[in-house]
Amino acid sequence: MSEAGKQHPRYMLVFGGLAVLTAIEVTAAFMGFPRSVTIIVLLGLAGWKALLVALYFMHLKWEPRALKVLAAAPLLPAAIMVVVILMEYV
Amino acid sequence: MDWSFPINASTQGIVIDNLFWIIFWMTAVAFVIVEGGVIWFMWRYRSREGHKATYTHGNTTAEIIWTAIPALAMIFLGIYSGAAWADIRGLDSFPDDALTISVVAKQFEWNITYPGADLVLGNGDDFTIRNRFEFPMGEPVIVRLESEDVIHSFFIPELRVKQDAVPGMTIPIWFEATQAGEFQIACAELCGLGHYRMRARVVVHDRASFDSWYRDRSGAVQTAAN
Amino acid sequence: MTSHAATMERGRSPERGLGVPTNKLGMWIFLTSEVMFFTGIIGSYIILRFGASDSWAAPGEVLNVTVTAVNTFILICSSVTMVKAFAAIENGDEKMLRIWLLATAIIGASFVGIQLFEYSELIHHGFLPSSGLYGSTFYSMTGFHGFHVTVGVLCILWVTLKAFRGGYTQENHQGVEVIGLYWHFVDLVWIILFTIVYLI
Amino acid sequence: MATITAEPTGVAVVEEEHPLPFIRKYIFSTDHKTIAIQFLFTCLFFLLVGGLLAVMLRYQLGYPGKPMPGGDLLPETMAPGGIILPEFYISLVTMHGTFMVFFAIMPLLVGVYANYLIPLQIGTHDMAFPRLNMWSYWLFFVSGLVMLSSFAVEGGASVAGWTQYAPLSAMPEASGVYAGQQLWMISIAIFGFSSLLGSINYVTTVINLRAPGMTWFRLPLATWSLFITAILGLLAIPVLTAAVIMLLFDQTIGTTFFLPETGGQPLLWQHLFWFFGHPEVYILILPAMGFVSDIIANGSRKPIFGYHSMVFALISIAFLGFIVWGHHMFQSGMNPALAMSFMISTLVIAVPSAIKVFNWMGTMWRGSIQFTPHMLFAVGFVMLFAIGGLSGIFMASTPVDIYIHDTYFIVAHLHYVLFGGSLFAIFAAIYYWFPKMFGRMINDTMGRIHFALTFIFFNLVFFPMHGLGMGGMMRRIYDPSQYEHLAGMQDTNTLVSLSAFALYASGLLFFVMFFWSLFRGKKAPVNPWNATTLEWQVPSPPLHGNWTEIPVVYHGPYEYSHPDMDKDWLSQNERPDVVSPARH
Ligand code: HEA
Ligand code: HEA
Ligand code: CUA
Ligand SMILES: [Cu+2]
Repeated sequence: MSEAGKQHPRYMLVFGGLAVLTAIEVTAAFMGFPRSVTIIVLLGLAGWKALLVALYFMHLKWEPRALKVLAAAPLLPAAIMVVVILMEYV
Repeated sequence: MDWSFPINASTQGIVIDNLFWIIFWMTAVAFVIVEGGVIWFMWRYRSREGHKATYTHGNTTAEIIWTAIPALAMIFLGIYSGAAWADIRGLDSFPDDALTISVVAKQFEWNITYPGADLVLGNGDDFTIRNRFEFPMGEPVIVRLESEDVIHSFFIPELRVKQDAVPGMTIPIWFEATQAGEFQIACAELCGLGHYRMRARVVVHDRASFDSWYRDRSGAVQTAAN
Repeated sequence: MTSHAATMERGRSPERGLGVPTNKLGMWIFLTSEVMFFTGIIGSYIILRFGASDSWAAPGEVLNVTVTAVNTFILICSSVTMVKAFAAIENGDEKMLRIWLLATAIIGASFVGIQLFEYSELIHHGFLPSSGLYGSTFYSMTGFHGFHVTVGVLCILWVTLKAFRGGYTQENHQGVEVIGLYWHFVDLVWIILFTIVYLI
Repeated sequence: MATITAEPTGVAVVEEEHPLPFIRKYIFSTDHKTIAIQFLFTCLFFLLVGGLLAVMLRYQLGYPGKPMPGGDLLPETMAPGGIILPEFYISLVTMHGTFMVFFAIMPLLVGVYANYLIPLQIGTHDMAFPRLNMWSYWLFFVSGLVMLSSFAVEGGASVAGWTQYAPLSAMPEASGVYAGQQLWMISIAIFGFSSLLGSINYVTTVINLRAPGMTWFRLPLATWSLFITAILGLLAIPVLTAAVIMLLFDQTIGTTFFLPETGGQPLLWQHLFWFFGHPEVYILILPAMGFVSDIIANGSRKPIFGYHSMVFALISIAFLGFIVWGHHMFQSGMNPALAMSFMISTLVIAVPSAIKVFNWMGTMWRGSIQFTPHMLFAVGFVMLFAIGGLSGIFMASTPVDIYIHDTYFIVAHLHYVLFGGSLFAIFAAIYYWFPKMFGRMINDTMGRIHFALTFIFFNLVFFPMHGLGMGGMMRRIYDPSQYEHLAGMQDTNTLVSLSAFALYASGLLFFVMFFWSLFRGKKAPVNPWNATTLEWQVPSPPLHGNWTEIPVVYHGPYEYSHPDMDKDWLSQNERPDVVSPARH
């Protein structure tokens, strides 16, 4: 990672992407779509943004596979916790 | 010293006790194998002069066997218990036209509300008795549990009934007594310093004596209302 | 910590472990734990909201979305400056490292400032942590996030100080990378929070 | 043939031997061994405290309403005239559970032995982050003090049970305890942070700092289990921290997460607590299983039976631990359909547990078993954990749990797994690693006596509790004589109490023996038990930095009684050209 003149990812491009996605989100929230559509669209966009940050800013894209797995691992128990508790309501 | 269940006086109690003893015998086998095995090995393979342990890293067949047998036992138990649970607590296990009684717990008492003469809760002719719960045997009874303050638990040992009463929720349970008699409601969930004495009288009547008791009570309410 | 761990690092062949430097690995492991912490809080919000009997205030009804959208943008900017700082030191540019770090700290601090301003407005309008589930969850989620940002700003200031003393070089700049990971994670959490708290 | 043939290429310790000032060496030390020993003494102290609370609560149950000998030393608000008050009784139960789980057993397993063993067993100088490690201890110490101090505040200590069910825990007006409740939460939040720092250290260290040749499948099971435990801690404890803070907010700044009047949900607390709580109980048992694996292999002079399946069993128990929490909530008003799925997942855990138990037995089979105290405690662990685990099956079955939930059957279960399981393993570990930690031996005969007394009285205390539970005796009740169905049980309760006093006395015997050995014990050799793992290759006690040269590992961890060798053990770093073991 430390050779001189290393090629860096196009951070500004990612930045632009994040800004645009945020703008889309704010607009979409008030477009008056059906609620379920709004929720799915917004969650999708937020997930996309989160992924951009993780992959590019946190360099996960260039990390060894094991670290990717490690970083993603807590999502499983996290999802289990929320989804299972939500099943109280079905 | 009294190390067993109190008498059983409900239909679900039969299922529960049965299941308990099934598990008892299953685990008893495992118990004997483990405890007996360990003690036997301790004796049989105690270190002795000029004797060396066998060098082995394991045995796949043996491991498969002792993985598979407990797995099968657990599958059996899961299916059996699941069915019993569905019969006791499943949503469609509730009888349609059972006597429905409301039980409201609060620190440290049980308030039992009966539906009055029209047998419908919430119609003005309900009457409430503190710390006394009477109902007929031989037919299912539905209890709607609520709590006013903290969590309590509605426990009648002889009927094998236990359900927490949670503030903010109404939790229905049903049961059917098979024996008349006097029992106690015990609070089984820590609810404060009076938790240990939060008890109430339970009277299970036969049909006739319940009817007359109930008529007296709801009659009294009606007279009072008029 | 850095120097001590670096001593231990020597003589290690890369095939052991994940091939990731110890400090960085430690930070990632810490972050997995943070994921669960935030899941505890955000998950509670989701569950409470799902189970709430009366309807939740619509987006924009109580909270000011415009200000927060700007604030979101600000936080994203600070992530960019952070990553720029890292890129700078990877190329051996210590001067730009300092500038970008300082920028990150300042932008991060202004995020906290705006959030505090938002709080004071809300409190002024009578919207408090004790204002039902909405108040409870709102203040807990954003409060804990704000706390994390504040800690982040302090750490970045510390790293900046070290940078001004020439503490980082092209060969050795794990500190910048590690604090950067934390900072981006906090940004990531905000991205989620902004969407589910303000927009949904 | 061994797979590694490389020359030893360790690093020399880069340690300028200038003496550290006292305060850096013994108090704010960053040496993992010193920290482990600090944890050890602190935790044993909390164990004594937790035990004393148990003795007091057992007095009330054994002799309801009678003045407790020495009870008049307690303030009026706890026990006027020596008679324990109901509210003090619940405090005793709560704090007994809290101290035992959070401040005795868990840090004994993790704080002490993860710290002590990991760097030694994987062959490195210290933890990855020694400074964080020091912080972990001191935060633990502070949280313990905060918890202890709650006895002294007005209103007394927490009364909501170690599970702190809301809304009782969130409503001082219902519990009568204000400051005590808040201190409980503050203490646990600090505790959570402390154990987070520890876990980060353990996980990073095991992943990155293993010695050359120390592949994943050459790790001793003790280290494996501590590693898995640390991962559990990493993922489960933050949820408790979050929940505890929300509960604290409910009391202090007026939020209503768990208060139903404004839509909060009491059951949410239970879900969050048990989402942490069940992984927590595996945090309390997995390291115990690891120690016992090391010790049984050593005491039987045999390689562990089925090393790989032992590892996979650990991993699957840990994973399953995250999807069974609902079994504590079968009667809580949870959706009955959800209860059904929790029952299934709970039953599944019996399978990997069975693998472990039978593999320990397989290890003893055709071994050459030594009756050292640590081996006795390890075997005692297997016997008692099996009982506790089997009683778990009763409760896992939802219909049976209707009856036995919140009765002494549960209390019996939890003590069989926590005392018979975890604490027996801790005793085994103390006996086994004492020579290494302190450079002194414990007298074997004394150890055997301690084992015999503990084993007998333990069973006398806790086995009858199954009967009490079947009889319907509820938990956390101050005076069982209030109930008709419990009237016949006073004899049993008295027997249990008397045995509990004797059990505590056996603990005190251990206390005496421990300190006696610390100062008067025989000097310990480097490897008193002829063990194979790396920690036995350094002096007893090891020097600062552990190794002058990082060892190179050639074998699996349990090469005992190899047929081609005269001595019956082959240490992990012995050169392969000396002998050629068949596998690993
Ligand atoms: C070290 C701690 C520990 C461990 C390891 C366990 C292990 C298990 N526990 Fe336990 N449990 C507690 C600590 C622990 N528990 C505590 C503290 C509580 C009370 C909390 C409170 O409310 O205060 C509790 C409560 C508790 C409950 C809730 C009861 C209630 O409140 O109503 C349940 C219900 O399912 C349960 C189940 C189990 C099961 C199925 C296992 C399994 O993992 C056990 C598996 C092991 C075996 C099965 C034995 C070995 C196997 C064999 C010998 C093979 C043959 C076996 C068969 C064929 C069956 N436990
Ligand atoms: C690991 C955990 C652990 C341990 C070891 C114990 C040990 C004991 N426990 Fe307890 N217990 C719990 C965990 C534990 N317990 C939990 C979690 C609960 C539930 C709490 C709740 O409901 O909220 C509980 C509840 C509980 C109850 C139920 C109370 C009620 O519901 O009303 C009872 C009643 O008899 C009891 C009794 C005892 C007794 C007599 C001991 C005895 O075995 C104690 C014997 C004493 C010792 C083991 C200490 C000896 C000291 C040393 C060895 C130290 C040596 C020191 C040096 C060398 C420096 N415990
Ligand atoms: Cu009501 Cu306990
Ligand atoms: Cu559990």
